[in-house]
Amino acid sequence: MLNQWLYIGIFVVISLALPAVAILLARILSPKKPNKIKNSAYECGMETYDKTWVQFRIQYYLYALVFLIFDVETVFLFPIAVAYNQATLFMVIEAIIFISILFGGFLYVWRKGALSWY
Amino acid sequence: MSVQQLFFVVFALITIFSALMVVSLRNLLHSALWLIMALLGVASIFAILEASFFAAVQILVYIGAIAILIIFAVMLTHNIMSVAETQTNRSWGIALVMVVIIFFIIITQISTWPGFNTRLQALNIPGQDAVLAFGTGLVDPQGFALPFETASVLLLAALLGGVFIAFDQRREKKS
Amino acid sequence: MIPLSWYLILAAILFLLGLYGAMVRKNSIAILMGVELMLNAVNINILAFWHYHSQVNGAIEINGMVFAAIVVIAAAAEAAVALAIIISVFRNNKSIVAADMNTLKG
Amino acid sequence: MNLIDFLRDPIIAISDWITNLFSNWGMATDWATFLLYLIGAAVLGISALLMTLFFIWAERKIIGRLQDRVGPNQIGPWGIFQSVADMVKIFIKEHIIPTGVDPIPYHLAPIVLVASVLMVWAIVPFSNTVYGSNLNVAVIFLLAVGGLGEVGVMMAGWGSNNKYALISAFRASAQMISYEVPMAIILLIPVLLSSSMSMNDIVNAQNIPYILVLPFGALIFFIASIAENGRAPFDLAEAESELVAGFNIEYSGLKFGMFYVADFLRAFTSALIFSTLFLGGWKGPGAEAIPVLGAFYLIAKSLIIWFLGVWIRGSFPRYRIDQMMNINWKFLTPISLVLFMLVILFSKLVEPVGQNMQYLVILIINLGLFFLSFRILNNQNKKKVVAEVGSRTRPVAKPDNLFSKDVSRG
Repeated sequence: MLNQWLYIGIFVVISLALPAVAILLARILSPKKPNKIKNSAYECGMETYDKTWVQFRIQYYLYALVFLIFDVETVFLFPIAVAYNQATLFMVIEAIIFISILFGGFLYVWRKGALSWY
Repeated sequence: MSVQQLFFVVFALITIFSALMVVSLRNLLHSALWLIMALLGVASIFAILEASFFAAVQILVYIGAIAILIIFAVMLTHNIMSVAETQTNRSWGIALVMVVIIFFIIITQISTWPGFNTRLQALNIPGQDAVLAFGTGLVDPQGFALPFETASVLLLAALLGGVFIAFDQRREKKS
Repeated sequence: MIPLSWYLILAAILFLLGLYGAMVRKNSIAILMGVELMLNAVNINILAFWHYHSQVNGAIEINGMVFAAIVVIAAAAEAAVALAIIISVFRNNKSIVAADMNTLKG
Repeated sequence: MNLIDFLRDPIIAISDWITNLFSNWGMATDWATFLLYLIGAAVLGISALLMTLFFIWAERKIIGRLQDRVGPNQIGPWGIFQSVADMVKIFIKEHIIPTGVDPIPYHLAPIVLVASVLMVWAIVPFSNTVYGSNLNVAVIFLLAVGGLGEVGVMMAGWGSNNKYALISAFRASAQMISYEVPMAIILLIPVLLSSSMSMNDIVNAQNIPYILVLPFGALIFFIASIAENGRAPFDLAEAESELVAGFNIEYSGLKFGMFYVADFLRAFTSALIFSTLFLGGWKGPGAEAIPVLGAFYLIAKSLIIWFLGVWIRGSFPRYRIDQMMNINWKFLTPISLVLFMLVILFSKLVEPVGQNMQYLVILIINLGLFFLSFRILNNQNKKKVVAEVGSRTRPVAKPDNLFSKDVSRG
């Protein structure tokens, strides 16, 4: 198993290194003539107004929250899916109960309107 | 030092350094990015431990979901604490001393345990065996069926509580 | 061929770094990050002992894996609710400094 | 070794030859394996990046034809060297770094984004002998790598010091995380059918391609993967009229090129994953005996899926962000959860009858759910009142219709 992870590790390093090397090469090859106008932020053709790191609506957070809960749920369904062929009907029903408890929560959140984008 | 030990040391150093940056940087978003790095380091430690499933879960849940949630929260609440302001409270010196003392207490205590220096051999778990055993254990009525269902209730409570707290209907209606 | 002690020491260092962060930081999101680090340290410990027990018993130990799974689930639930509370407090108080959250009035 | 053997499986032949070479030099086996992995990974990564040139050209050509244009046609026959020329141009362009960027996230973002796409190639089996890594949790790894992409997008948005980039990054990552949910739920079904999370085992278990067993699941997965890639009709993040250009607005030179590469490579990568999971991967007549044929089958299947994606990109209008979120959270997610629950329940009930019966039951559930869900959608659409814009005689575009057939009715 470790060999498989070793390959993954090597691949991660390679896939980070390839674009990094390409960008570095291009950085060396390309001309560097910065000036003040060129380096200004590209917004509406005007000076950037106020703080850039503006605040955001709560909706993004709500989606991320629901996503987090369902992500965790799905991750722990994967081992059960692997064990599915050896499971009895009772175990399958347990898995269904596990999903439907969260599905109930999902329906509540839906009814409450937290999933709608106003 | 064998190759495996070398890998372990490298990843452990990455993890510890990133954790240090997480607790010491002033810019919160940089802290969050270093947190991602620390979590990746922990994931590779899990891979060395042959807990493949948890290495993948670490990346998926912690980096893909929790870290993203933290970044979202940082951006939702930004512009409050300026970077120039100090980010630690006055008692950081006491905390540091306490942490160092606790570290030595822990190490001296657990090093008395005879299994402390056991060398972990490769388990050589073939294919899906570990995941299969885990999956069966989770839904097995003799195993961990009840904790598993309870975990689902915990997640449900977190979902409802989180949405209920964060979702302000009055304000949403007004806008 | 890595000694168990290395994992335990790593976990202890990580845990205490997280503890330090949780104790001294003013910003409550930073405190939460410290807590996440502590939970990760716990998971390293649990999985190291899982490996140790599987090696000693010669069979795959399920208990350790379930423990680690519950820790991940708890971490997810904790992060979700904690951040929701922080955002809610921020909207009412315009502050997420932990020391300022000294009133229970909404 | 003779020529026929070499042609049947060139990759393994070459890797054997390299291994022999290393052992002749007196290298330890560990280091030889390590170097072999390194060479393999580098070759795979570089060829994937170079293939992008072809995909950029082909996509421009196809989109051009779909929109009644010629597309690139100047450089080389059919303009085939256009993207090479573009690459050379973008390589020697100036890197403009705007004032006020946050340097570490800004410079790291394109690298992380390209890496998150490339990493998927590590787990794809190309034939029954040639595969990167036979990871036993490959399916979760696949989803996890998607999460790294979100981190890259957020870094680009934050680092750029630009409001539009940040808004776009928020939209893009909200979209990516949302569509990961139905994707993950649908991925559970191939895993339980083959009772393994390794890509090799999933391909080996597909005696009939899984798309024939779960057509509706495959459709949901396809829609979710288009949205996850952020391509039209879900390209909200780069809606030019609203957000100037997307989260890559402040990038120039090859850094911008890397965003471009990630975008186009991801389209093919997700087609590759789709054909591995649902179309049988390298499987096909004679692929077991002649492994090189398997790689050709895989590429051909992926090209068909990729072409479908390009076709959709060329012909659909863009959704609004609320529609996009509604499609995911109010249609795809609940329907895929229901699909999964029905599948595990009923296929367990008929398990004693045999595997073919299981497949049949799953197919019936899929088709039933497909028609049922579209019935419900159509009924909802009929109830909806849409304000009339424009004159009565002309057909009116109804923005709220997901799957409308009749555009003329007000």
